Amino acid sequence: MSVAHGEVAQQEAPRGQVAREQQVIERIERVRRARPRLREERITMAHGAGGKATQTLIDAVFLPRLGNPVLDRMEDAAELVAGGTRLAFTTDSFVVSPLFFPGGDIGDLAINGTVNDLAVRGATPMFLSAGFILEEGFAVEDLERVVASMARAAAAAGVQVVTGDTKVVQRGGADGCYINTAGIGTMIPGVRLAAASARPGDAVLVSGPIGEHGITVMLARGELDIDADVTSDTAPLSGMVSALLHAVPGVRALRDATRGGVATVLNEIARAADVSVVVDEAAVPVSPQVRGTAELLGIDPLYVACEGRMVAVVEPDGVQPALEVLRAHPGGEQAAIIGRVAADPPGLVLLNTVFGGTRIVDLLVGDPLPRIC
Amino acid sequence: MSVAHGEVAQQEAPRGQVAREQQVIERIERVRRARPRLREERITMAHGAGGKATQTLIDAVFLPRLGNPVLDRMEDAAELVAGGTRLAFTTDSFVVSPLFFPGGDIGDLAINGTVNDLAVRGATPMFLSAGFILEEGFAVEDLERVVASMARAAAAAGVQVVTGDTKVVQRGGADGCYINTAGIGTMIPGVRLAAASARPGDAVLVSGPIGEHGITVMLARGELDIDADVTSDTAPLSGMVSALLHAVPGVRALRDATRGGVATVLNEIARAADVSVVVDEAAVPVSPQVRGTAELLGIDPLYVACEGRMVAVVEPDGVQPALEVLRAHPGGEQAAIIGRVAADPPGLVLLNTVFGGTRIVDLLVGDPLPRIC
Amino acid sequence: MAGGTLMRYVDEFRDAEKARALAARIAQLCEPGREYKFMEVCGGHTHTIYKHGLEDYLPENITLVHGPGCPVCVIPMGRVDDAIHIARQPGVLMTSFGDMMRVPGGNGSFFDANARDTNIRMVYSPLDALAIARQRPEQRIVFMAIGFETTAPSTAMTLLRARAEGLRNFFVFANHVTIIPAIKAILDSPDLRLDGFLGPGHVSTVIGCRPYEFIARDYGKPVVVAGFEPLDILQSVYLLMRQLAEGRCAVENQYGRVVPWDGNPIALQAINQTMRLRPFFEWRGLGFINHSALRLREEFAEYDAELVFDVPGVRIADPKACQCGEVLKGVLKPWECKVFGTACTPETPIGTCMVSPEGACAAYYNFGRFSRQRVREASRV
Amino acid sequence: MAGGTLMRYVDEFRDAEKARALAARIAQLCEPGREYKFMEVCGGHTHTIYKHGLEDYLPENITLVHGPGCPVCVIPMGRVDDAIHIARQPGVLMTSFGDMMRVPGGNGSFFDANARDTNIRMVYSPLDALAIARQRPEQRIVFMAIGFETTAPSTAMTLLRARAEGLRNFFVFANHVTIIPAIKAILDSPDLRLDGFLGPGHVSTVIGCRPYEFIARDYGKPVVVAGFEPLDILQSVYLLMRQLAEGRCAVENQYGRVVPWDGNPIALQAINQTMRLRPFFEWRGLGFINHSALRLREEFAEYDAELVFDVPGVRIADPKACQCGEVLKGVLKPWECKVFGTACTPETPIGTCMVSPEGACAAYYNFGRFSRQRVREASRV
Amino acid sequence: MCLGIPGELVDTVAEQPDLGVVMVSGVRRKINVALLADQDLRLGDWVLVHVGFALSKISEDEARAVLAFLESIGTPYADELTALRESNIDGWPGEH
Amino acid sequence: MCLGIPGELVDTVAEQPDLGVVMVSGVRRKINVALLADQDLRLGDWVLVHVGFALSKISEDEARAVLAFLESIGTPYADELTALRESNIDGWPGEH
Ligand code: SF4
Ligand code: SF4
Ligand SMILES: [Mg+2]
Ligand SMILES: [Mg+2]
Ligand SMILES: [Mg+2]
Ligand SMILES: [Mg+2]
Ligand SMILES: [Mg+2]
Ligand SMILES: [Mg+2]
Ligand SMILES: [Mg+2]
Ligand SMILES: [Mg+2]
Ligand SMILES: [Mg+2]
Ligand SMILES: [Mg+2]
Repeated sequence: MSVAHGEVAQQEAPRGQVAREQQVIERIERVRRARPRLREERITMAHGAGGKATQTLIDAVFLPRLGNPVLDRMEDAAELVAGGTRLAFTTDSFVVSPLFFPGGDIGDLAINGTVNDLAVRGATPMFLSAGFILEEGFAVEDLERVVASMARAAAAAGVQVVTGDTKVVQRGGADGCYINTAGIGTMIPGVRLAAASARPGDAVLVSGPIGEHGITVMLARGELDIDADVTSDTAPLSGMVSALLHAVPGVRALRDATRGGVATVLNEIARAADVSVVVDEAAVPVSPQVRGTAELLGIDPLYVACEGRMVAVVEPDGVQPALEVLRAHPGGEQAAIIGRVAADPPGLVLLNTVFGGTRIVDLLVGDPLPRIC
Repeated sequence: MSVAHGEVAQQEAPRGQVAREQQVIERIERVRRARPRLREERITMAHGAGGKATQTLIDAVFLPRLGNPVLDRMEDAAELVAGGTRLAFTTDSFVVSPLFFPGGDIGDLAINGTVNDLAVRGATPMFLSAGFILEEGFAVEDLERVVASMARAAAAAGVQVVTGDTKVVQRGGADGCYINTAGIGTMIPGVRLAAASARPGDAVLVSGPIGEHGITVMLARGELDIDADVTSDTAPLSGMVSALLHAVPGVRALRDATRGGVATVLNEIARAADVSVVVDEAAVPVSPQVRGTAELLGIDPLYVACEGRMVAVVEPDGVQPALEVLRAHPGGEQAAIIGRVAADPPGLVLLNTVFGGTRIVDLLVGDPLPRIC
Repeated sequence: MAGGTLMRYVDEFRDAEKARALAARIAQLCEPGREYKFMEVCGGHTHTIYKHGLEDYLPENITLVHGPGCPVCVIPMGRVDDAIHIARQPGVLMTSFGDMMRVPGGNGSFFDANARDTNIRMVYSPLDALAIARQRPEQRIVFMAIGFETTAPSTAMTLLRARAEGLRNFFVFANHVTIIPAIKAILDSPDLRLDGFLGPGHVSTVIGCRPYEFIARDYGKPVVVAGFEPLDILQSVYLLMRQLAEGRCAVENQYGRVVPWDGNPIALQAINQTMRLRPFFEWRGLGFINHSALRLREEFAEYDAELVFDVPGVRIADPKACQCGEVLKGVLKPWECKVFGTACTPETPIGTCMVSPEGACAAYYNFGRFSRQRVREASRV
Repeated sequence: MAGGTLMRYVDEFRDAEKARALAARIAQLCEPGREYKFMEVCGGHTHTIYKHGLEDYLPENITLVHGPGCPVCVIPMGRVDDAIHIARQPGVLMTSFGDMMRVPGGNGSFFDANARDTNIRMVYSPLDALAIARQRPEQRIVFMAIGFETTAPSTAMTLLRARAEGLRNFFVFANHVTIIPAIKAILDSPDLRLDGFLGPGHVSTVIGCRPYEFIARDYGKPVVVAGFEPLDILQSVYLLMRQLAEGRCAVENQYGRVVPWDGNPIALQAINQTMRLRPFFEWRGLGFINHSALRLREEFAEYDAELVFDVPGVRIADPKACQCGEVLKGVLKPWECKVFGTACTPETPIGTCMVSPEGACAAYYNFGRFSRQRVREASRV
Repeated sequence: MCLGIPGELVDTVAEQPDLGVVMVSGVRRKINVALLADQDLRLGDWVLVHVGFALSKISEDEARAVLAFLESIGTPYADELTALRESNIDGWPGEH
Repeated sequence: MCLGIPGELVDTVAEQPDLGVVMVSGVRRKINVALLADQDLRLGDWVLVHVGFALSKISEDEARAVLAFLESIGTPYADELTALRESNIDGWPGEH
C-alpha cells in the first residue's frame, strides 16, 4: 500500500508556491484543532448527522457544561467503576424514518445500536433500558411489531430489557415512534480499548461491506424512486467482538461505524490518537448495489451509516489472526484490511484512490446530500 | 382515622339489594385484576398519562414481549447484579411543554426524575446518560439554558452525566427538545424496598405538598389564562431518601409521585401488595394555589404530578421517626402522614373525605382533564 | 368557620359535624317502613354525592336517584360523529370542553379521532376558542357548544363578540339542551315513582326557580333548588323530607346565595338573541324530546357549523347493551346495568354516563364502588 | 477490463496503469521551462480531479485552473434570499436539488431557513417536485431550478408535463445559466493567461461541440471536450498538450461516447419552447453577464414563481473577504483566498465555491488539502 | 350539571369593562362579567364563575342565613324555623 | 458541472413511452427518456442519466476506441495515431 504514486510527478513545484501553500495548510490545521465555535443560532439537521456540525455542537454546548473525565473521552460507551465493578454505560436515541425497512426496523436498531456501543468498548452487554416516545395516532400494531423485533434482537444479543418508560406526544410532536435505549455491560477483564491508542503501523480493518444500512433506509423512504436489492446490515456485534478480543491480544480500538459511516469513525480515530489513517480505496468492501445507488445520488459510501459493522485498529502482529477471526464469524465473511495508521499528517484520513491518486477523507458537515453536480 | 361514619347510617339496606350490589362489585374486581386487553388501534394521549391506559399498554404490548423477572416488577428502577455489585438502573424520557416553567425546566426535570427513580429504589444515584432529540430550528440559546440547568441539577444531586447522544429531527418531528436520561445507582447495603411489601397497619406518608409541578406546567402553557403564584416542586430526593433510610429501618416502600400523582402511586402500592390504602383527605398537604387552580378546572390534586415528592410506606414503629427525618430535611417541612394500609378491600385506595364520607380513589384512564361539568 | 369570618363559600359547606346533626334530623323525619326516592336532576349533584361520600349520611330508606342533568351524558352518538366529521374538514381546528374528549361516538371519541387525523383541542371557555380564531386567521375554528342553560349564555356572548369583531373563521356547533322538557319527560315516564326533586342549582342562576312550579303544581312533587356543596345537598334533602312530613308541596330555594328567584335576565336575553328552540332533539337514552334544545338563529347562519359544514347528521343507535336511558331516568341504579364495571368502565365506556365525571355510572364507578360493609369491618381494626 | 468484456463506462476509465502510461506521455510533451495552464470549465472536472487525486499524475509545470462551471457556485446571494422569500409564503413547499441546501444567502442557507420557518426539501429530479404537486393539491410546490444547459431540458420537460396535466399548484423559480457567455467573459478578462480548455462534457451532450469553435478560431486556444472519469481528463490534457506540441488549435471531442457533435436537438427545442434568454443575469463573483441565463417564456407565466410570487430581487453584495470571483476565473488558486480554510470552510462557507462539492474551494479543501511532500515522506516508512 | 366556582372579584381590566379578575384560593383569572352588567359589581364582591363567565353575584347574607340554620340544627324546632325563615329558603313567589 | 451516470436500459414502463428503467450496478430507477425520442432506444442500450432524464445514448464503439487508444499509449507513436483516428476524437467539423 503506497500513499502516493511519486513516480510520475517527480518535478518539484516552484519553491515559493509550495512554501506558501504549506503555510496555508498549517494554518488550516491549527484552525481545525482549535475548539470550534458554534455559529448557528438554531439547530439544523446537520447538528444531528454525526459530522462536523454534531462535533461542534457537542464541543460548544454539552462538554463545557456537563463535561467530566469520563464524558470528555467521547467513546462509544463510558467506562465506569461502580461498587468495585468495571462497567460500560451508553445511550442512543433512534429516530429512523421509515420505522420499517428491508432487513430491520427501529426496534432491532435500538437494541443492536446500544449493544454494539457496549461491545466495541470491550464490554459484555447485559442490561438495557428502553424509553419510548410515541406520537398520538401511532398504530398499536406497528408498536407491537417494533417491540417484538426488540425482543428478538435482545434475545439474539443475550441482553435483557430491564426498565422502560413510555411517553405520548400530540400528533405532530413526533414521527410515529422514537426509542431511546441505554445499556450496561461488564468490561471484559484485561481489555482496554481506546481510539487514542492507535499507533503508526497498526492496521485498520472493517468487519464487512459498508453503507448498507444507510442506503437501505434512504431508499425505503421511497422519495428517490430507486429500486435496489439491498438490506440493512443491522446486527449485534457483541459475539464477533468477544471472539476477536479473546483470540487477538493486539486489538487497540474498535468502533461501530454508524452515523457518518466509516469515514467519520476513521477521522475520530485519527484525531483522538493524533495520527493519520491511510485507506486503500480498492480494499474497502462495498456491495455493487450500494455503489450503484451512491453513484446515482452522487454520495460517497464511506460516509453512509452501517448498523452492524465495525472498524478495528490492530497491532501489526495481530492483523492476520484478527482478519481470520472476523471472517470466520457469521456476518464477517467480507471483513477486510482497508488501511493502516501512519504518523503524518496527524489528524487526517487519506485515501489512496483506485486511480492511484491520494486525497483527504474529511469529516462532513452534515449528512451526505444527494446532488446533481 | 375512621373509615366511615357508621353512627348515622345504622339501618341496613334491604338484604337482597346489598347482596346483588356486592356481587356486582366482586365481578368488577375480578375484571380489574384480569390482564387488561388493549382495545385501541392507535395510541392516544391517555396511553402516556401514567394511568389505566398506560398500564394497559404496558401489560398488553411491552411485558408479554420484553418481560423478564426484573422488568415485570415494574418498580421505579430495576435492581440488578452486575459483576457482583447490586445496581439500580432506570430510564425516563422528558417531553414536557413548555420547556421552561416557574421553578424549573426540562433540564433539571430530566436529571431529578432519574435521580429520584434511583433514590426511591434505595440506591445511591451515581451515573446518568443523556439522550437529546432536538427539533430542527430549536434555539441554541434555549439548548444552552437546558444543558446548564442539567449541569446544576446533576451537581446538586451528586451525579455525573457520563454518556450522551444527540439526534435532530425535521421541524414538526418534535416539540423543541426531548430528553431521555437513564441512570445507574449502587444499592444501599441492607435496604430492600418494594411496593409489594406494604402490610396492613403501615402508615403512608408524603414528603411535602402535592401537585405543584403539574399545576405549574399546566398554567405555564398559558392556555388557561390562570395566574397563580405556584412553582414546580422539581428537586432531587436522593438526600432525603438517604437520610430516611439510614435513620429508620422500618421503611417498606418509597415511590416518587410523578405522572398520575399521589393517587396513582397509592393505587400501584395497593395493587402490588394486595392491600387497601386508606387516605385521610384532611391530612393531605395541598397549597391554596394548587387547590384553587384545581377547583377552577374541576380536577383533583391527588392526580396531579409532582417531580420532587415521594410517598413512603413505613412500619408502625418507624412512623414518627420517619416523619421527623422528613420534616427536618430541606423540602420536607410539610411532610405528613396521610393514611394507612389496611387489609380490605384489597387493591383499592379509599379516601375519608373532609366531609366525613368515604370514597374510592381509582386510577384515572388518562390525564385529568379540565372540565365544566 | 362561619360567623363573622371571611366567607369562601366552599369549606363552610363541608363541615362533618353539621352534616351529622342534619343527618340525625333527616333520620327523625323518616316514617318507619316508608321508602323515599328523590331525584337529583343535576349531574353536579351526583358528582358531589359520590365524591364526598354523602350516602354515608343518609338512612338506607332514602334513595337518591340520578337524573338526566349531565350535558355530556345526553349527547347522542351521532352528534359526536358529526363533530368529528366537521373536524376532518380542511383547515379546521375543533374545540370543546375537556368533558367531551372521551365521549364515544359511533367510531370512537375525540381522542380516538385525534389519534387518526383530527385536531380537536380542549378549551376552558368559548372565549378561548374565539381567541384562537383571532390568532389563527388561516384556520377555521369550530367550537362544539354543549351544556344546559348554564352554559348557553357563554356561547351566546361569544357569538355576539365574534360578530362585533367581524371574525369570519369562528363557528359554533350548537348542542345546548334545555332542562325543563327533560324533567317533564321523566315525570311523564310510566316506570318511575319519585317523592321529590333536588333542583339544579346552576341552571337556575339563569332560568330562576319559576320554571319548576309546574312540578309542584301539576305533578304534586316538592322541589328544592340545591347548591353543590355536600351540606347544601343534605340540607335540601332535609327540606324535601320536611315538606313531605308537613304535607306541603312547593318549590324551595336552598341555594339562595347564588340563585335569584327570577334568574339572570341578561343571560336569558343573550340566549334569545342568538339561539332558538329546535322542534325536537335526540337525547341519549331518552330519545327525541320536543323543544328540548337550542340552535343558532338565522341571523347567525354564517357562524353555524351545522350550516357551513356539511354535517351528515346520521342517527347512531345506542349499543344494545347500553342501559343509560334507564339510568338517566333513575329507573336503574348504575350497578344494575348489565355491563356496568365489566364491559363498561371509564377506560372503555359503552354509555355516556360512564364518561363524564357527572355521569351517574362514572361517579359510582370512580368513587362509590366498594363494599361499605367490608370497609366498615376493616375500619374497626 | 476493456476488450470484448461488458462495458460499465466507469471503472474502465479509472485504471491506474493506463494513467501512469498517459502521464509519462504528457511529461514527454512538456517543453522544459514552460508553464502550462489549462482551465477545466466544468466543476464536475474539478471534483474528479481532486476526488481521484489526479494532480499526482501531472508534472508540476502543468496547472489545472478551475473554471466557472459549477451551477451552484455562480448563484448570487440575492437569488438564495429570493428563494427563501418564496418559501415563506403561505402553503409553499419549496424544492430544489440537494446541492442548494447549504448555499449561503444574505441571511443563511436553506437549512438555516428551515430551522426558522420554511419547508424546503430536496428532490432528485424536477419530476419528483411535480409528483409532490400532484399528491398535495392543497400546497403550492415551487421548484428552484438551477443548472447549465445540461439541467435546463429537465426543467423544460417538467414544465411541459405540468401544463399537459393542467396542474395549477406547481411553479418554477428559474435560475438556469448558459455556459458560453461565461467562458467568453473569462476569455475577455485581462488578468488571465490560459493555454487551453477542458470543455464541459455534459453540457455538450445538449449544446454539442460547435459552440466552442469561436474559442479556437477567435482566441486561438485549443479546446478538448472531456469526460468525467479520471482517464478522460488525463487523456484530454494529453490531447491539449499534443495540440500545443503540434502547433494546432482546434475543438476536439474526447468524450465522443456520450457527446454528439451536434448535441441533443430535442433538448434544445424543449428549452426553447419554455424559456428565453434574460437580457442579463448576475453571476456570483463574475458580476452581470449579458444573455447568460434563462427565464420562463410568457406562455408559462402562470408557472413562473418570479411572477406569481412577489420576489424582492434585492442584490446582495458578496462578503468583502470573498474572492470567489478570482477563483471562478482561475486567477487565484483556492488556497490563495485570504479566508480559505480559516473563516471559509465547508461548515462555515463564505463563498459558494466552498459549498458545492464541485466548487473549487470545497474540492480542494475536502480532498486536496494536505502536504503532498509530507505524505510522500511518510509513505516511505 | 355545571361546575360553578365562587371567586372574589379582585380587579378590573383597563378599558375592558366586560372583564374582571377573580381570585380563587389565591389563584387569579380574567373572566367576563357582562352577564352581571345590571348588578353594580364592586371589588370584593363574590361571583359564581362558569366557563369563564360570572353567572351570578353571591349573596353573603343568604349564605350566612343557611349557615345559621345549620348551626341551629342542634337546637329546638322553633329556633330552627326562625333560622329557616331568615334564610329565605321557602320560596313561594308571594313571599318575595 | 453536472453529475451524469451511465446506466443500462433494462425495462420499459407499460403505457408510459416517455419512461424507461435503467440499471446502475444492479440498482434500478425509472427515468424519463423523452429527450432521446429520436434515438431508437432498445433494451440493453446504455444512456447517460442526469436528474432523472436520459440525456444521451452512449456509444460503445466510441468508448472502445478510447480504450484502444489508451492501450496503445505504451506503443510507438504511429500506432497511437491510428488508434486516435479510430476514436474519432479529432473533431474538426469537416471530418464528420
Ligand atoms: S354502565 Fe355504561 S352502558 Fe350501562 S348505563 Fe352506565 S354508562 Fe350506560
Ligand atoms: S475560500 Fe471561500 S470566499 Fe474564498 S474563494 Fe473560496 S469559497 Fe470564495
Ligand atoms: Mg458507536
Ligand atoms: Mg451510544
Ligand atoms: Mg451508537
Ligand atoms: Mg417512567
Ligand atoms: Mg408526524
Ligand atoms: Mg418513579
Ligand atoms: Mg424511570
Ligand atoms: Mg420517573
Ligand atoms: Mg450516539
Ligand atoms: Mg413543533
